[in-house]
Amino acid sequence: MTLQVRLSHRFVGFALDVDFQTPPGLTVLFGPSGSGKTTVVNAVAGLLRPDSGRIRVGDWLLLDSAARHALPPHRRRLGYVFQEGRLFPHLSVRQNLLYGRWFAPRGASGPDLSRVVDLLGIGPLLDRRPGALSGGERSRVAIGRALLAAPRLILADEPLAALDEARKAEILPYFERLRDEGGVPILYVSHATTEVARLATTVVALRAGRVVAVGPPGQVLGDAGAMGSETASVLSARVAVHDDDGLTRLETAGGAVFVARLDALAGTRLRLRVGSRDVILSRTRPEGISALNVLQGHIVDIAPEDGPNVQVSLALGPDRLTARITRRSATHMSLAPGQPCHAILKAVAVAPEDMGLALPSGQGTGP
Amino acid sequence: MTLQVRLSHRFVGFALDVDFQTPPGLTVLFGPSGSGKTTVVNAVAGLLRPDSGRIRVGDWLLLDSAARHALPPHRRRLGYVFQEGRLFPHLSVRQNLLYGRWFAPRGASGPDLSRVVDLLGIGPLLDRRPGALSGGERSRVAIGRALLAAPRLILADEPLAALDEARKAEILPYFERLRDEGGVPILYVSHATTEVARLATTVVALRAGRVVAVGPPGQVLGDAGAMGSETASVLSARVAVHDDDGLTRLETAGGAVFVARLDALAGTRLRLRVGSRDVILSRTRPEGISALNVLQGHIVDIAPEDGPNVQVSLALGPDRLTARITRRSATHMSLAPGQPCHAILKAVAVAPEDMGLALPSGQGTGP
Amino acid sequence: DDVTVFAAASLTDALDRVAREWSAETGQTAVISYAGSPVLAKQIGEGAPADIFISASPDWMDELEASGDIRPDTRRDLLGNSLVLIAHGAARPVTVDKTLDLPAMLDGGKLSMAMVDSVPAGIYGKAALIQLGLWDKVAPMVAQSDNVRTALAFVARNEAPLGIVYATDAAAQENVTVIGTFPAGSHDPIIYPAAITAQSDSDQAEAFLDYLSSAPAQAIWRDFGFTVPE
Amino acid sequence: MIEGLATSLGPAEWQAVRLSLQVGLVATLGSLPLGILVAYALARWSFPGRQMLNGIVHLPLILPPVVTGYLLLVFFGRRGPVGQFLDQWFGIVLSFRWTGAALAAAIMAFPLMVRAIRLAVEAVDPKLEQAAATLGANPVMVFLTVTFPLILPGVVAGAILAFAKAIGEFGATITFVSNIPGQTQTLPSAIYAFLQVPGGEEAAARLVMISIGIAMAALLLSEYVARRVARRMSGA
Amino acid sequence: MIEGLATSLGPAEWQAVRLSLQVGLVATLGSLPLGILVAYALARWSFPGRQMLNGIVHLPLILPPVVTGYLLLVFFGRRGPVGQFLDQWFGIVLSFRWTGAALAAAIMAFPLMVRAIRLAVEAVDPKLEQAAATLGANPVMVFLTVTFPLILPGVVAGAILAFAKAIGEFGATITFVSNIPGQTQTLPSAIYAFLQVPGGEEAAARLVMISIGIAMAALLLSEYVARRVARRMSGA
Ligand SMILES: Nc1ncnc2c1ncn2[C@@H]1O[C@H](COP(=O)(O)OP(=O)(O)OP(=O)(O)O)[C@@H](O)[C@H]1O
Ligand SMILES: Nc1ncnc2c1ncn2[C@@H]1O[C@H](COP(=O)(O)OP(=O)(O)OP(=O)(O)O)[C@@H](O)[C@H]1O
Ligand code: MOO
Ligand SMILES: [Mg+2]
Ligand SMILES: [Mg+2]
Repeated sequence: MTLQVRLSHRFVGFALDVDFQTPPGLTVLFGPSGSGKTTVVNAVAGLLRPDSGRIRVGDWLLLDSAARHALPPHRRRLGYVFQEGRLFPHLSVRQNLLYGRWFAPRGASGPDLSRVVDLLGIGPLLDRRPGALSGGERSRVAIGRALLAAPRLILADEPLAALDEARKAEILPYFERLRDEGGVPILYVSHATTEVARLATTVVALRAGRVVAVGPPGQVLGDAGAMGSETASVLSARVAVHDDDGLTRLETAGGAVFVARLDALAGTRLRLRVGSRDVILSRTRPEGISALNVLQGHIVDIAPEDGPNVQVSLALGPDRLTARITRRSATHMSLAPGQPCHAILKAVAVAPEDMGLALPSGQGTGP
Repeated sequence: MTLQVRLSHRFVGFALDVDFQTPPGLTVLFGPSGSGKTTVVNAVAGLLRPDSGRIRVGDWLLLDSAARHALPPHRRRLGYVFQEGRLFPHLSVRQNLLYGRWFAPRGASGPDLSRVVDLLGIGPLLDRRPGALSGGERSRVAIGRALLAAPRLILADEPLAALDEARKAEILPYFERLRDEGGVPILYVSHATTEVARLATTVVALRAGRVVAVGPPGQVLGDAGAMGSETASVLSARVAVHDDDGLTRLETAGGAVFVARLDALAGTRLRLRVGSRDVILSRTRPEGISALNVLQGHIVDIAPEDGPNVQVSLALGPDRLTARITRRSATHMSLAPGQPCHAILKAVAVAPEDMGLALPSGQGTGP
Repeated sequence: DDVTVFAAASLTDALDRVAREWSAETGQTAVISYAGSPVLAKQIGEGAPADIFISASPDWMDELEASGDIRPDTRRDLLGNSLVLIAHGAARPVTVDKTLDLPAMLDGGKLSMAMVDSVPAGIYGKAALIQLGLWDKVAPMVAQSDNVRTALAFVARNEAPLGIVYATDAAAQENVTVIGTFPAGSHDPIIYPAAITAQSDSDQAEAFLDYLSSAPAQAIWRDFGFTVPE
Repeated sequence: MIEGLATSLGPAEWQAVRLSLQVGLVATLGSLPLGILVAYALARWSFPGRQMLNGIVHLPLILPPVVTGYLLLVFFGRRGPVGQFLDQWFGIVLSFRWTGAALAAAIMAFPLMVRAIRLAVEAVDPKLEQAAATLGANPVMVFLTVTFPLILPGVVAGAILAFAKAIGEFGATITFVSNIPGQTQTLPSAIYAFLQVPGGEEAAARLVMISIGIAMAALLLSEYVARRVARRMSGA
Repeated sequence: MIEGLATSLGPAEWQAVRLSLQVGLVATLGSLPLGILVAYALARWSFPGRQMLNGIVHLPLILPPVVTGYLLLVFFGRRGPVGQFLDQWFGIVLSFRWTGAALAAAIMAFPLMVRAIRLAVEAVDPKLEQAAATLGANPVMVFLTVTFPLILPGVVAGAILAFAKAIGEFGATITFVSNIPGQTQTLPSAIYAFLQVPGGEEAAARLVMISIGIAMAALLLSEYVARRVARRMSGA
């Protein structure tokens, strides 16, 4: 279901004016602190009545201020992970988790309690009250509470910010699966580019209350205007074979990429986030180095940045791979558009959190 | 001032038992969610009276349960950035920031309000009340409030978790400077390895209420037992020269490293965090590639990990550089201890957030 | 200086009028604190700055006399009153004697009285009903109030069809009719004793007390329905 | 001590004790739902007449109890407009009945109850109620599952305050329903009666001790409940 | 309306109005510091005798006002132990003075004040107080700069409740300090006096309207203050 959001709202000292439409899947709201992400999410949840606006999920109209229509929050069937947790202090963790269940329609299908509890590692906390949980424990319970509400729309406001990498790595695949099962649209706030690249069907980049870019992550993440120094590329890949020494070979348009063994059947389609600053370029095929992954393509663009770097875009079949290298190297190597070029990635530089299941359909298409 | 912490405390279902001593500077408490980090910080702040324990900052005894001595929190001269902000809702942002000032001794020297406000980008918020701030704005004000209290001990519990990369990059150098001015010991909770590597004088890794590793970041970050897949090395470097094309050449024991222009005088000593998975090894000096940084050393150790990777340690003079490469590559290249070897780093892979000022003294020495 | 008088609340309007007259004649002022007699008696026992006490029953004056808080030589029986049976609105008079069928007249309603064991008007009323042999039958139908005024109000508002109050109270209320007067012998005489307190140092106290029994004052008392002992 | 007292109480006094408990409980429990509603409305809703409602709720506190009792008599008495209505349509008679005593006590205690509950409502973070709404709870369910449990300590405090007041109420009660032993003679009326006769202090003191005993028991119970609720919420 | 009333009031009635205001203000403001202290102690400290203190604070609510009045008379009267002590050592005489009326009103209103403030204290998140302590504020400063501002709405509510009660208090006052015009005759005593007079209902009604007017003004003021405080805290 597409998500269509048009909002304008004025606080003293801050004006929000956004208008975007995103395809089914997971939409990431990305932007610096104070750019209006939470405000947008609150409007979608019905907790903020904007000065004017229109919000539609598929053909379900949540808000249309022109028609004086606004569905109250409790009729929106939400699973909202609040930025500050907002657990119910008088209920046990278990009761918090099951709260949304009580109000879900009889037939609504949601995940099992035990499955979510395992995923989040909160089994030992079930009979505790939220008052004395640690910061990360609280945010895990908040995620569980939203997921278990059997929602028709998931809103997640920086749900993983308080968690360590290992925990994040356990929870991210769950969101991927949710996205790919395709039933429930997800609006997800994040500052972390790894999360954006792995999860987003579409990225909406906000700055000072306005949308500065909308598009698939491959496009928005490569956009230095939206991303600053965090640019990255997203390559599509297919699982080819699992080798005996613990590596999995992926096929991409630029050649084979070896990564640590993946838990995915051969044939599965994936996407890889490759940070622009993690790519090394070579005019000739390099020999005798430890990096297993050498991709071949040709240069389509060399864009200067502020500072000493340039951003070199290679075409690998239909995909774009950008490399951020120093201007000095580009000069030394006499790089120019049209030239063939090799890109070197380390096998282990493509970390698990950078690899996500590709969308079953409409992958990465813009709005 | 050294920090000496011995604590044991029992909650229902959680037991804390830690004993560590760290040298002057910034001590990072590192560990997964629920491992007891906040509990330790609260005990140091005097907000939790542990079952038993002893806490000393330099020769200032904060707690000695055996001698029934416990300094009340307000006599500990703290600047505590709470994990959940805890701003005073009835005071304006400005009054929140200046709150600690009222109680600081007359002569106490702390930073200027205007300097901290600029650093944190909260100028437009000064006359607002905390109730309607965004998540990241709240955490910035909380940082400012602690810094402005002219504290003798700074406690910071994941102060940057709610902030975007750009903001973090602005605030991190401030903590570095505080650390290096050496006046105020800092106890800092973080899950982010980049923060740990840049900031820590000493890392205390916690797991389930126990200390699993203590030491300088170079050592603890390389310890897969403590770090999982996040291992890294820390190299000492010296600023050699600023070139015209915007690069700065650093000297390390393994050779020159080029990085984006640094705002530091020639001769300044620095440290570089290099993620183990960002290092490529080569038996011969590689030619014709875009990576400018090729360091030379020899292999001292090849340690297998769980999974398809091995961790190769190079000696570069007195420093250790670890590279995480696939077992397959190690076999192909017939790597063995004692061999000379090249390590390839990208200039731009050493991002600003990975470079920190080195400690003026006792750099990286363990407890 | 002023004379401070502690007086039973049921005297309020009549005594106010007497005090005004006195002021007009002498230029002196009497400050009067009205409350229930028991309260006033206890206050005087605790050293209240009263010069004169006028009680609604001899009991409380006896108490103060026993504890030495009044000057016995100044004690006198100031006023008398009578007890009447009242009904709401216009009603036919009856004779109050042994034959009176109160339960029938009440017809399921309440007989409104002051508290029959503690408030003077109630004590007198109960004694009279016992003496007439009417009490046992009517006792379960009695609604007791904490003062006569409230007992009167129940009849005035027709909450209760009948009530027993002082003649002075009944005279003041338009919505009630006196349908009978209790024979003087059916209860102890209703007497309001007055006396100067032991601690009084007002040189006007005696003058005011005397004025209360003077001819102009007696005229006013009678006006309000009190009787004045010779 | 209470036992020693008990043996020295006559049947009329026992009746007064029983009646006081009955009046206190009925007045408190009967007015609690309305008290919660009014407190919630005053704390959260803005509507025309809000200040008016607030004023009316406080009236019994401001007026001398006799006046309140008198007004009750005028409106709820057998001849009063409300009294007549209740009698004709529901067969409810308040005047000279213990139910009237309960009404008087409830009205006198109402401002105390409402204030306590209102303060508790104002202390509830609306963000928690919003969270419940996003999870599908309609306003009534939000109230029942979030607001009400969170204000429970305030509700208990309000109820206890009301109960104590109901046990002690005298002026309005006696003015409205007079003092009919066994029907409307509550503890305070009995105490008052003893204080009216010379030498009645001792008997009054006995009843005062009983009043205090009852109220203390209620207080201790309420503190216990409030503590349990608080302990739960702190997460232990 | 109030003006129309004013012109029809005699000097004695004006005196009663003035006295009631004076008594109400002094009773409220005078007992506020102790009320805050007791409320804070009951909410936050545990000490031996805590339940005892709690009980004593509630006593005036439980006892019929006359009883409280008698007890005051016995202890604070000119011949009572406390009264004698105050007289001899400080020259303070309470009995049959307006100061006594203020004391009676303060004591009768005390449980209401304490409950309101206590609920507010219990709603303050101790984590904010801890934060203030880490920033160097000693317990007194924590109270003054954090706790007190946060409980301000509760303090205002408590003070208003106490003021309303003080304006309406009758039983204990008339029992303790009698009903002396110009000295101890407050509005409720004056109303009582009028109700003793046949046909005095009209004059009583006039005074009732004045009581209501005063209390409403106080209520509106308190609502205004409470709203301002609440608005500030919501961050707008
Ligand atoms: N008052 C308490 N009662 C019971 N258990 C508690 C209490 N406070 C903390 N705990 C438990 O102690 C453990 C450690 O908590 P702590 O807050 O120190 O974790 P942390 O390392 O800071 O985690 P996070 O990164 O999630 O903030 C957690 O499992 C927590 O649930
Ligand atoms: N009720 C309000 N009144 C005034 N300003 C507000 C209000 N709510 C939010 N703002 C302001 O609007 C801006 C956007 O807030 P929002 O919470 O949407 O930011 P955000 O993008 O979620 O930031 P963060 O990443 O820090 O959580 C902020 O500057 C905030 O201070
Ligand atoms: O005059 Mo009384 O003492 O109220 O019956
Ligand atoms: Mg936000
Ligand atoms: Mg923590």
